[in-house]
Amino acid sequence: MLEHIVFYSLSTLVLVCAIGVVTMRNTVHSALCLGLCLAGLAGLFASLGADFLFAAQVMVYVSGIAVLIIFTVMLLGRASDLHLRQVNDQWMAALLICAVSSEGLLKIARFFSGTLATTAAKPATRDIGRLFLGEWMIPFELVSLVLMAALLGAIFFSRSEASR
Amino acid sequence: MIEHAYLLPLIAFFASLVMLFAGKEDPRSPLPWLGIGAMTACLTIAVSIFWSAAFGGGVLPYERNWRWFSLAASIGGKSFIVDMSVGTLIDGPAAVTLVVVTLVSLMVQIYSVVYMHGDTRFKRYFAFVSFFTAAMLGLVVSSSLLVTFACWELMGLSSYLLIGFWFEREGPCEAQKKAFMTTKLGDSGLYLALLLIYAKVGSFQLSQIQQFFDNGFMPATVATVIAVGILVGAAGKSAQAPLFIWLPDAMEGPTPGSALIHAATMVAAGILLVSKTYFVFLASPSAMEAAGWMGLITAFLAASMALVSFDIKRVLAFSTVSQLGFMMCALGVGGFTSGLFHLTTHAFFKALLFLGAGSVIHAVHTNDLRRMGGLSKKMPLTFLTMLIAVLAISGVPGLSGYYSKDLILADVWNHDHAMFWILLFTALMTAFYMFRLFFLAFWGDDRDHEKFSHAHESPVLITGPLVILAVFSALAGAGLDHDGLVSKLLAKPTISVMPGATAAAVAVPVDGAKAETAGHEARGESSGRGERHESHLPPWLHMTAITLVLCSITLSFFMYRGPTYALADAVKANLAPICTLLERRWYFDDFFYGLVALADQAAALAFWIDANVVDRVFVDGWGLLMLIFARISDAFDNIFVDSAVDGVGSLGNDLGVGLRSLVKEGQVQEYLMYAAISFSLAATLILTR
Amino acid sequence: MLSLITWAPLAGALIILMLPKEKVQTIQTAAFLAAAISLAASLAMIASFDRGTAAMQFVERWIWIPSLNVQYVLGVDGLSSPLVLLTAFMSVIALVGSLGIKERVKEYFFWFLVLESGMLGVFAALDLVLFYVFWELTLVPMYFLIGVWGGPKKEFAAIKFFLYTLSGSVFMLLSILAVYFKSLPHTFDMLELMKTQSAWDPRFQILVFLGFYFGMAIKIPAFPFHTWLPLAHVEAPTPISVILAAVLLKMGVYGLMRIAYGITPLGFAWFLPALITIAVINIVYGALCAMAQTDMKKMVAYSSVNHMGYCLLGIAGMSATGFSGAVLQMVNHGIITGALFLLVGVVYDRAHTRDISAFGGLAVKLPVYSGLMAMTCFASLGLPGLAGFISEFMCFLGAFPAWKWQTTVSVLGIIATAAFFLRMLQKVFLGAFNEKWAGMQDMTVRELVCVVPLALVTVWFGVYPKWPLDLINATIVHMLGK
Amino acid sequence: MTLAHYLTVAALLFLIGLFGVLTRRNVIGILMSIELMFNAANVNLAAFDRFLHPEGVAGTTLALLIITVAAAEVVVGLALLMAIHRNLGTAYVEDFNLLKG
Repeated sequence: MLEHIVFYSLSTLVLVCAIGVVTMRNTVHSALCLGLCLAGLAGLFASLGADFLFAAQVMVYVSGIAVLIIFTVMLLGRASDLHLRQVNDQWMAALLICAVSSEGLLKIARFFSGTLATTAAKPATRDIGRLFLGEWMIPFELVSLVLMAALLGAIFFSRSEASR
Repeated sequence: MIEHAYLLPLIAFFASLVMLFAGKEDPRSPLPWLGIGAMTACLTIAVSIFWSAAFGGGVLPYERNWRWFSLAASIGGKSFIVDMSVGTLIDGPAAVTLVVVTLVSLMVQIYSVVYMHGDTRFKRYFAFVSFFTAAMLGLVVSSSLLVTFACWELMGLSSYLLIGFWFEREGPCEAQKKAFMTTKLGDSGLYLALLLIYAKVGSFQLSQIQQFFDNGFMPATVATVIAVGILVGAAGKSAQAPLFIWLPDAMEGPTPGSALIHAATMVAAGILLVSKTYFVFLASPSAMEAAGWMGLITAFLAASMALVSFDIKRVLAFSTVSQLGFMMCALGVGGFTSGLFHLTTHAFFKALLFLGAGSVIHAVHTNDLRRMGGLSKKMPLTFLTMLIAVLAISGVPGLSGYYSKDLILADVWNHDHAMFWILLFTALMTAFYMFRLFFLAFWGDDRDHEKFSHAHESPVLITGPLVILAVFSALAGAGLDHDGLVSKLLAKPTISVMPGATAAAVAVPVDGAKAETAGHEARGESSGRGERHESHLPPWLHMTAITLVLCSITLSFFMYRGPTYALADAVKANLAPICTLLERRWYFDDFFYGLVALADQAAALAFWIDANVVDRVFVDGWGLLMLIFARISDAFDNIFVDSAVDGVGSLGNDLGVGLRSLVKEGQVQEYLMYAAISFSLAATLILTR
Repeated sequence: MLSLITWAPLAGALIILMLPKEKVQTIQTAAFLAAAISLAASLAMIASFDRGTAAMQFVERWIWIPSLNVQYVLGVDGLSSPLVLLTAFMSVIALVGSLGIKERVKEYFFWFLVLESGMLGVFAALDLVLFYVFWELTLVPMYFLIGVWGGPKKEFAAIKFFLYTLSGSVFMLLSILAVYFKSLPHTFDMLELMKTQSAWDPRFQILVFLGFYFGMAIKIPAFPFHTWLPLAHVEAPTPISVILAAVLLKMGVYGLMRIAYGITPLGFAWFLPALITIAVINIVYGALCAMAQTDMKKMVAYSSVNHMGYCLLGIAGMSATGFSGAVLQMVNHGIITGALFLLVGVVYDRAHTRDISAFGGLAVKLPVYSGLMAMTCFASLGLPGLAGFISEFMCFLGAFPAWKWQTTVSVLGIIATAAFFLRMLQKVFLGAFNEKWAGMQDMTVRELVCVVPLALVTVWFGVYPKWPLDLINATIVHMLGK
Repeated sequence: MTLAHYLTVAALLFLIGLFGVLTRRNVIGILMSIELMFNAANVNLAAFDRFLHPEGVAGTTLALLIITVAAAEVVVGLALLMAIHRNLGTAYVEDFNLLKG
């Protein structure tokens, strides 16, 4: 019962916040919504028993990315933007696309409507560590390379024109 | 020396390279003497080859080959590698021709040192002449038809370069193009003949091809096709009807170059080629007949055109064409020896004629016979040498032309009487127009005083070659005719084994004359090479011919001795239509210009089709949907906007219009939208199945 | 060895990507080094090439995608080794020609080297997937090279080239998949497929052949798929025209010989009557179209159509002479037409027009240029002693026994070729000097460095074709000896 | 709780993200929407791991990789946005038409 309450409340939070992200006029608001939504997702991960993922989500997304975005929004934000429409004129078409796609996606979801968890959730951190330093060594290293490249790229692009 | 015959073209070629690339372009460059030195060396070699062939113990034909490259070939589903050879094959005709070519080339080069003096492209001229000589020597000595063809084309190139030597003027440019294209047209026949020979024989070596023919492996029809191909090629290069149109125009080049290329040597290459591949013709009587008639018609047409021309070089050009016709005719009727003999003597006296004409032009600075006259007083040496040449070409007894022409007439008489009479008439015309030229230039009064007063005898470097050539023109005939030398060196090739095809050809029911020819052939065959050629005119005919030639000269004297030309004018006025016909060169030029215009139209049509049909249908056909869509949107626009949008706008516009109505250019989100649409459709289709 | 040849340019491209774009000289040097390594390696490869055997040499084989049995197989034989060398050689020449490019230098050389890698890979690949990847790899750089550095209608030309060739390769891909699923065990290995093809029935082979043919014919370009060529040539910058003519067109003929003939011989044999017709049309029609041109570059482009017709003619004869003639013709056409495009580029750089009638009498003012141009034109129209003749003649020799009438008609093409080249020479170089161009300079050292090697090779192959032919012969004899 | 529940949430989240990507005029909005889509995928992965392959951790690990890549993407994207904003003075996509030929 508790499980249901947790799941539904978190899901509602996530979806409502997500809708907020894409519809809010004020970009600051939608960034805040994003933060909330990501936090809700972290909760969902926890309810799925993915403890390490939960931690990563909180640290990287909620406290990292969301904050970064909020900062950027505030950096770029102009007061004059607030009254501007934030949605372009193809929203109806987009809605249609989403409706059509939902048909397919939800069909898959329905396919698994009888699937229940068979075992209890167990801590996975140790296994993840093994995986990363063993079989998945190369992807792990590659991702670190990607992060490094992103770091350099970000520095490169965000330097001001004068300092180049 | 004969084993080093390959040196001949190589020496000339390297001399040409050095002259082309070494040193600066300078009107006083000493480099031409290098070419002259090289040519002297070639002449020495050629004479030693000739000497050993004529008087020494040299065994002819002499063949020596080297591997050139290897070629993959397939026969009957099996593939293998065959070798292509390059080498020398020296037979009697080659030995004689080598001397002729090197000698004339040497004379021309010495002569040109003065003639071309001061030209801005002095050095280059000599490089071209040497290059030409190299190609010609290569053609003569080559043992392989492929190399022969290569040299053949290279001669075409050097002819192109020399005709257009003064390319700043429009005339030479047109002429050089015309020459190259006309000979190229002929060459395509030769090209096909080569293909056919290789397809049948599998080799380009002349000796192997000859063996193939000798063994009777070649069907007569194929031999005929090959022979016709070779004839077409020879017609192009040797200016035979109807491809002779280029030669008169080729006179736009420097006169000594014309003497060498368009009179003495290159144009003889066609005749030489026919003689090199004479076994093909022997295997195909109909091709022989065709060659004979082609030569005859050419000789007649060209001689007739020479009657009315007033350009000294054009007259000589027409006479060249005509004389080449004589040779071709001789070869066609089976007179191998006489044809090649005439080729030799003709080279000397025609080179002399051209160089003499050059000397005149050098003195008076015009080509127009009407503005010359009386030059004998100013230029005695030129006058005398020209007289020898004119007598020689007219066939006056004692001089070289007499001997060779006499042999030709005899061979033709033995073949067909009708042909003989036409040819005799042509010979009379030859004597007439040559003396017409001679009298107009040297006799009578000076018609253009200014030109006349400036005229002077040319320096020794010009007259020297004239005198030397005059000696040869006078004596070469008698010298070669002496002691059966000509029959020994220029013996008609024989067919060693009488195969079915040739036997049938000879055994065709014949009239008396033909039977006689066949008899000659049979005798030649029984005793092999070196048998003296036994054809003579009946004595009465011989005397008649000589008398008629003298009459013709006399007629010419009375018409053109000056100072007034009443008789000539009267003749011209009475025969106006014929004169026009001759002046328009029997409308052959117009015919070919029509062909060229036709080709141009074909080209324009082809391109139109390419741009408007092929491009439209095939390029755009695959994207037909896009096109239709573009059209629809275009029409849509038209309904609302205006109907004046160009209906036949290019596809580019249509495509652009179509695309532009779909998206605002450069909008990422619109692109994304299309991606999403396709994604969602795909996802739905796949997942909800 | 082959990997080095193939990947060296790509490595160079990546290095260039990392260089700052202001350092033009460094970028050019890097590009040269990469292309030079490739050329040196291919020269070394040719030096140690065994001319006596028809087997694949320098084979490198690794598993690439195990689940689909896709392999990374490179190897050359007498059919591909001359083309590899040609590609490496012409790339260096075109790079010299590219020194004149002034804008977006970095991107230019990057795309150029990517293109070179792709071209080399096409000739070296022995696995159909690998082949296809390289084949497509050439498309994208070409699109950008034409579309960015091209002439006035560059975008349209680039799009047309890209879409057209792409649509052809789609059919090729279908055929590749078809043979993959037909073969047992499923394989993309060309050598394996050549061994197993004999078991396939003719109708299947014909269908597959048509797929291949469609892809290749557009590249060759064979009538009626040739119309992209003049446009692309005219709009492309000079060095790219050189590469396009010298190498890209060869990919089509090479594919036809290696893949279409090797894997679907029955389909090929079935198609021969059509092929000979197409060859004749290419030759005669191409020459006629060239005759109608007033733009020099377009004229040379149509002459390419004509010359590729000779290749097709040689192939259609189904004889060893014709096949080796076609290979040699590819090499010679690459060299000669490459030189022609470079030379047209020279005059375009100075006059900014390529209209034939805009000039006149240039031979007075520019003797070196005129001499080289005349020589190249004569080589192109098949003058003996220069490279074009031997290969053209071999193609004719190969086709003649099988197709007498068609070959005879094709000889007309030779005459037309001579006609338009001579006309161009006359109008541009001969006649009275056009004073408008009084300030025109003769060729610079850089331009001479581009053209003179090509001219020398032209003479070499024309006088003594033993060297290239020995390279080709063994393989061709084996190919047709079956 | 069945797998279907989680999948449904993920699907809706994904669609909302997609909608945002297609409609937001502001680049930051688009970036955020992309984040939503990434997270939808992560939920799926974690859920599959839990319900279908409880013995392994591959799904979770993959989700971790996605988080990393997403972080990198956001960082570069924002940096780019800053650069563009500095040059063009706008953060609205319809004003960027560098793709226009």
